[in-house]
Amino acid sequence: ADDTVKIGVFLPLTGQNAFGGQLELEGVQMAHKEMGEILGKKVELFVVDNKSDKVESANAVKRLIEKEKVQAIIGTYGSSLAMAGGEVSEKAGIPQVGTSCTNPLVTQGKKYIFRVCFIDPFQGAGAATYAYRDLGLKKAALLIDVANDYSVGLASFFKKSFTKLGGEVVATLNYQSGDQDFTAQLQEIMSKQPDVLFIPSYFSEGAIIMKQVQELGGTFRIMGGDAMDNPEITAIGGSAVEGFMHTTFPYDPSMPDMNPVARKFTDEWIKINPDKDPNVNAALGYDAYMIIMDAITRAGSAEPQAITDALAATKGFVGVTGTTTINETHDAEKPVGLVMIKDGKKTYVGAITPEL
Amino acid sequence: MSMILETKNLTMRFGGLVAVSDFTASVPQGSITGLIGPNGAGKTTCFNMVTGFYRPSEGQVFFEGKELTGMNPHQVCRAGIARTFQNIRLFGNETALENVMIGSFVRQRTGWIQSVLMTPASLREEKEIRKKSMELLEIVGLGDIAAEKANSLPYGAQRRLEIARALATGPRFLLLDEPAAGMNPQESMELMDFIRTIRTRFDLTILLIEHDMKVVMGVCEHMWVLDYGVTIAEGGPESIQSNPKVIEAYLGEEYVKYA
Amino acid sequence: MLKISDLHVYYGGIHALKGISLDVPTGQIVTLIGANGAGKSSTLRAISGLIKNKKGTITYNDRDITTLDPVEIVKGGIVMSPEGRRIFPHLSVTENLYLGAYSRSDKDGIERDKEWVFDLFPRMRERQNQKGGTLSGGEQQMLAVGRALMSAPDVVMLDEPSLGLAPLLVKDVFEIIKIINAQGKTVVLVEQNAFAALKVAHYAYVLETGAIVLQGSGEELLSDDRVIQAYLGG
Amino acid sequence: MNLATFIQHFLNSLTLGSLYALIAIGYTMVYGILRLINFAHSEIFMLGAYFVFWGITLFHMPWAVAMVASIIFVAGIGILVDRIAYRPLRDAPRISALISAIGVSFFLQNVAIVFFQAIPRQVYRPLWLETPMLWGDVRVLPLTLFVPVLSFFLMMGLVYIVYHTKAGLGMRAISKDIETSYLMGVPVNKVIALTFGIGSALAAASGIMWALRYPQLQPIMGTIPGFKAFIAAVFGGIGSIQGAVIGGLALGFIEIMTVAFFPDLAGYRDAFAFILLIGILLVKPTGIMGVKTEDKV
Amino acid sequence: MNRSTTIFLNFVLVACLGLFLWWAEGNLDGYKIQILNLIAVNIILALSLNLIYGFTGMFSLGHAGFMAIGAYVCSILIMTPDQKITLFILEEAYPWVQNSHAPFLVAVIAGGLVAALFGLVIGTPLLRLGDDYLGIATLGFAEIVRVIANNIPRVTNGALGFKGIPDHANLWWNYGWCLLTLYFVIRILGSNTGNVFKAIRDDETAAKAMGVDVFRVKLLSFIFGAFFAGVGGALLGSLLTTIDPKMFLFTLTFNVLMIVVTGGLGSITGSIIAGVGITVVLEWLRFVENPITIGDWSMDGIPGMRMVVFSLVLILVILFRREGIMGMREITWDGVARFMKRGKA
Ligand SMILES: Nc1ncnc2c1ncn2[C@@H]1O[C@H](COP(=O)(O)OP(=O)(O)OP(=O)(O)O)[C@@H](O)[C@H]1O
Ligand SMILES: Nc1ncnc2c1ncn2[C@@H]1O[C@H](COP(=O)(O)OP(=O)(O)OP(=O)(O)O)[C@@H](O)[C@H]1O
Ligand SMILES: CC(C)C[C@H](N)C(=O)O
Ligand SMILES: [Mg+2]
Ligand SMILES: [Mg+2]
Repeated sequence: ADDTVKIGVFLPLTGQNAFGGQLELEGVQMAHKEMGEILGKKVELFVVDNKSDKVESANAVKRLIEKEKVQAIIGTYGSSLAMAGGEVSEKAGIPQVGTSCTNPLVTQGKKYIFRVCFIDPFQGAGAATYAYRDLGLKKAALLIDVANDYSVGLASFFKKSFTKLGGEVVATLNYQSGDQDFTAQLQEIMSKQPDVLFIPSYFSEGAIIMKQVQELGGTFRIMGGDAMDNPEITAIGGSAVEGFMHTTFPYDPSMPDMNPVARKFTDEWIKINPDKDPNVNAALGYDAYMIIMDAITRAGSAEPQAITDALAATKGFVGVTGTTTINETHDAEKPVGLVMIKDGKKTYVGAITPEL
Repeated sequence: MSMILETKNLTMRFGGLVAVSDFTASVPQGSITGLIGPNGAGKTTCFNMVTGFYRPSEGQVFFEGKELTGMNPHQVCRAGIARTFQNIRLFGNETALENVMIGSFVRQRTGWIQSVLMTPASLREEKEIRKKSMELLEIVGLGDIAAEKANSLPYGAQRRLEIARALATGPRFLLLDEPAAGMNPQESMELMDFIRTIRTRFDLTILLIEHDMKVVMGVCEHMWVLDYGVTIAEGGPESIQSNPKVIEAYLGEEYVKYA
Repeated sequence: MLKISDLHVYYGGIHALKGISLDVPTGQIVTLIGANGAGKSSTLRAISGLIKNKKGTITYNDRDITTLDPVEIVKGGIVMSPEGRRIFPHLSVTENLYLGAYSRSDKDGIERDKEWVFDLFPRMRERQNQKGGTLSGGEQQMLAVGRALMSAPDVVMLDEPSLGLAPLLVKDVFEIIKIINAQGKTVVLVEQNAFAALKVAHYAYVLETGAIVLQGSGEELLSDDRVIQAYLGG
Repeated sequence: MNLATFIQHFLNSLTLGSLYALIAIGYTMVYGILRLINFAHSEIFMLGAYFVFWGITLFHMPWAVAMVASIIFVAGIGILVDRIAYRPLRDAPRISALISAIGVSFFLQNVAIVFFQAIPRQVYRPLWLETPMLWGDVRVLPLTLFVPVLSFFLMMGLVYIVYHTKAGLGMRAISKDIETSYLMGVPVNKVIALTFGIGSALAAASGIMWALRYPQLQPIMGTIPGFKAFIAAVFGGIGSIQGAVIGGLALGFIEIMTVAFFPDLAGYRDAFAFILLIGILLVKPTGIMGVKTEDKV
Repeated sequence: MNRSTTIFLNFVLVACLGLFLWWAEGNLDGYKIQILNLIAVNIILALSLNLIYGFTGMFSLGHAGFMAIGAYVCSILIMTPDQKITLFILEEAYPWVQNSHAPFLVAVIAGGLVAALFGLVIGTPLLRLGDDYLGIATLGFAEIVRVIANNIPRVTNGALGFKGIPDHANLWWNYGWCLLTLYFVIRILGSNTGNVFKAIRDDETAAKAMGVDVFRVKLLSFIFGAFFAGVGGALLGSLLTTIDPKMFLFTLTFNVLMIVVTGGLGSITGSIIAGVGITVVLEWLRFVENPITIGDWSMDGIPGMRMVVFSLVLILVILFRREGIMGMREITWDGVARFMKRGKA
């Protein structure tokens, strides 16, 4: 109807998850600069901060839908925030595309909620598969943030797959978001002599955990999930993160065989942000925006329902984070990428096919 | 004459300090009795033991023949003893009227459930309390400032309000801790009349602590003298005034001249 | 000499002092008497700089001190011992005294004055290491006066020093006031015990609801009918 | 658990505990004097750590110089915060100053988000602090010893200031009766400013130490350590410096030892700390070292 | 002004509110309705904390705990057993969690009652503690609740929390509860029991001397507050349709405290004004994070600016109205009438 297409973005720009939200926003904004018009109309972006808080998330999405009258929504980093906002979009019938909210509950039973990331059971299985099959690690230990839905979920999926494959989980220890001292847990873990420690942590805690493992003289391998993907990892972790591996979405600036979209994204990013590495969070933000544009193009309309239907039918969309197909549960089917820190640098190892 | 209050060997220790030792006294029904002694002699401490604010280290308190020792302050009040404080302690943010109404709470029959449900019984009772409290305010001469906040009242008014509030608890025995402190002689005179009036009007027994000898000697029929926690004398005003121990410890040689 | 002219004090909406003027000549004892709430304490608090919301002028030795901070006032030689003693209960007697000398930095002078206070109140010397809070009411009053003297003031303002004291101590307090004055300090005395105050005072003012209603020498007022009526108990 | 492991746990507890103690001392100083829970303390803590980072990266200061500069600068910020947000509320109800403190805390944290961005930053650690020494089976970072030793000296220094200097006498007087302190000629605002200066310098020092131990900077990094240290201060008896140290150490030991001895219950460790805190308060209602300020009737 | 006029005016006011809600439901967009709903919930929370702290003088920071309890109890009861099967993906719910089901009204009341029960259980030992120590101990309680919620996945679904909670909490329910809370608080505080609450706030010792069983009365007030905090939590859960333990961090309590203090400790109307004001201002301030375009020059929105501005506003309000917007005063019909008369004269 209007001469603009309105896209809403809700992300944690302040609060605990701000570091991820800010990166994703940059990706979205970059995509917007690149493709500011669709179907001959200008695309208008409305960004609201959800403060890493559930109540704020719901408000933010309500505001986007009711006040700004957006036709589609991007967001958000962090599954619990996505769920709070998702309920609102669902009821209003506005499509929402999640960026890096990987918990299965986010899209469960929802008509209007999608995401450009894979889900934790898949990623957990990926990590377990790689650890057990490719690296031959038989004994795993887990250090879980019990106060973080993502951490709890991913840990349990990893555990399931790992034991199914024949591995043994020798220790499961907990902590609470915000903890900074893990020495006691780590000592206990060390006493169980695992081959690998899986840390489904957010980056801020994960980096510290690895530092402490190093200080305590732990020699086992450490693996993590997508939340550990952060451009600052080597700067912050230093020698402690050497050899660390984590699953992630199939994009990393160190990728040897990038698809053209990723290549372009990387080059463009480096031009705009000389002092900040391109990163997967921004890539997801970028893809979320672009996948909506793609849906609008295919639908030939920017009506929410039309976008929704087109999104659900997305097949083989080529984005920065690989080729995406939206499956019947509205999750992105894409390979699990694996990154390793080698010689103080993030190195993309390749994609894994999890044994489910 | 029957005794309304009796104490037996009341003793209070704070760490090594014996604030009151072996205080054995009795207060006759209907009397106005004084408790005097130098600063730090343990007078207020005695009040605190009788009213349940301190649990005596030793000894017992009997009120109308029933033992009160070890009861909590609110139980003591319920039993029929009310008090005022040396440093005025009003409910400063509440109006004078509310202060007095709070005093009536201890005798109130309807509870919060009835208030919330607005049952007729509770509405009636609250109305009565309000009326009774107004009357009390008028008796102490504060009728026209019933709606003022307590902490905005002048000092003398606060003293009287504190007494009105104590009366609202329906006591038979009233303890006053330095009611004349901070009053000038003129105000003290009025206070003496006031104390006598309420005694008859409410059928009270009164025990008071006071350093103003004009007041004590003028109003008390009997008195006890403490020094360093020890009872050094007891008797009527004349005998106390001429008691050498009291003069030495408390009144001073010159007292006679000044008085 | 301390001179106050047309002093007004406000507490929120309350107009507590309604234009007070008074003089305190050097070397004298001047007393303010009056009923509760007349504004005696407010006058002292205004002089000592505690009350900011005031109008009028206060001069000391021809210097305008109306808007000075309490600290400056103390340094300028005027100190007040507040109503209700306000001893620091967790500090020892000596520490309380040193606190009184906070504005000074002459170590020797401070020690000398401490000895002087101990001479005035031998009781304090006995109890110099005891915590202020454990002193009896009378001892606390001595400490309060002694503490005020530690700032080496020229003018000492005492707010109801005899409040709540046993008769024997009341007498002592007034003796000490005379001694201090004899040693050269100017004294401003606020008292409920009008009789004793007028006896020691050179000059006296009577306050009623924030205004001065009467003034004169101590003896004059002692025999004034109105004073006898209102403040000496007929 | 073998001896080596226990010693390792012990050292870790000691380090964590001293960090808490260091933060707690700052809380307790301000509280002791103004009865104000200075919520902004956590943010001052964060700024202290960040300024070292900016000092090194932006101004190319040597590490030690950056540390000192940060501490001094942050002390100034603390004084400024007091001047603007607390001093006008000196004679207001206590809760007003508390809300103002919460406001300041929000403000500083979000200003940090605006200017520093939320992305985590690295912390420079001199090599000698992080090269582990081996004592038999026990690995000891010089850092783990450095922190407790420094905390100890800072505490001693503070005790000296509070109990043996004139300013300390002023502080103790103000804490009991601000008005009479004025009357005694104590320059109340100066003494309080000094307190905030010292308190903030301590916060900065602890922020820097914390960042050395848990090397990462984020605008929200102060919230949880600050919260826990405050609990520690209460635990020890708020207002008492020795109490803060005891409380901080106790919390450090509880956090690590509960996990060490009951690894399965690690998820409950904050709950343990609180249960113990509540337990202590029920026995000693003003904390371990707290003085009873019973009001005499 | 006499009693019947006041009652009449109150009825008019409630009727107006009803009309407004009816109008709002049909005419306002969902975002504004969401804010209206939050206002109601915030007022309930503020009133309940004000009852405990502002009127009875107990510095309690346990609100987030009571809210969590209310929210979990209510949510468990209103979600259907089928929903719960799909929700508990990590560990299956206990049968009693799985199978309990109740209508919304019952569920909210149950949430309030369980919170009140916890109020009783923790109030009994804790209420003898003095101000700041009570604050910390209750804060500790709230944190313990949260930690436990994280660790009992068979009841709470752990950190994953609940989603898809039925959204019964519409304007009518929220404002209904809000009015009920208001009625209760006004009645209690207007009665002599309320006078006694305030007496305890002003001087506990003196209250004891007046024969008040201080401990019991404090406990009573604390339980009332806990009940309504539980109700507020229950409504919030149903309003957002999702809850998890992280939501109930101590910062939630501070948000409520902020409303109560800026409104005025010990002022009912203050809590209402601040409940409306703070909720609205926080949302309204979002504009400061919007991109700015002045002519050709444009700038991206700066994340964090909203909270910077908000905190400045908060500090300024408190600096200039140190006792909160209303202090301890109330807006009453008499006051309004006086004001109108003055306006005319
Ligand atoms: N709670 C307490 N803890 C420690 N000591 C106390 C306590 N209460 C009173 N005392 C001490 O007990 C002694 C008696 O005090 P009390 O208040 O009874 O004196 P008093 O006779 O009322 O004196 P005054 O006339 O000055 O009021 C004093 O030495 C006082 O310091
Ligand atoms: N902080 C205050 N806030 C409001 N009103 C005050 C305050 N302090 C004093 N007042 C009022 O100012 C008036 C004068 O009080 P002031 O304390 O100066 O009297 P006073 O003559 O010293 O009386 P007293 O003999 O009781 O000590 C009184 O009406 C009092 O209620
Ligand atoms: C963005 C990620 C770090 C968060 C995680 N994937 C989640 O769902 O919460
Ligand atoms: Mg006494
Ligand atoms: Mg006075």
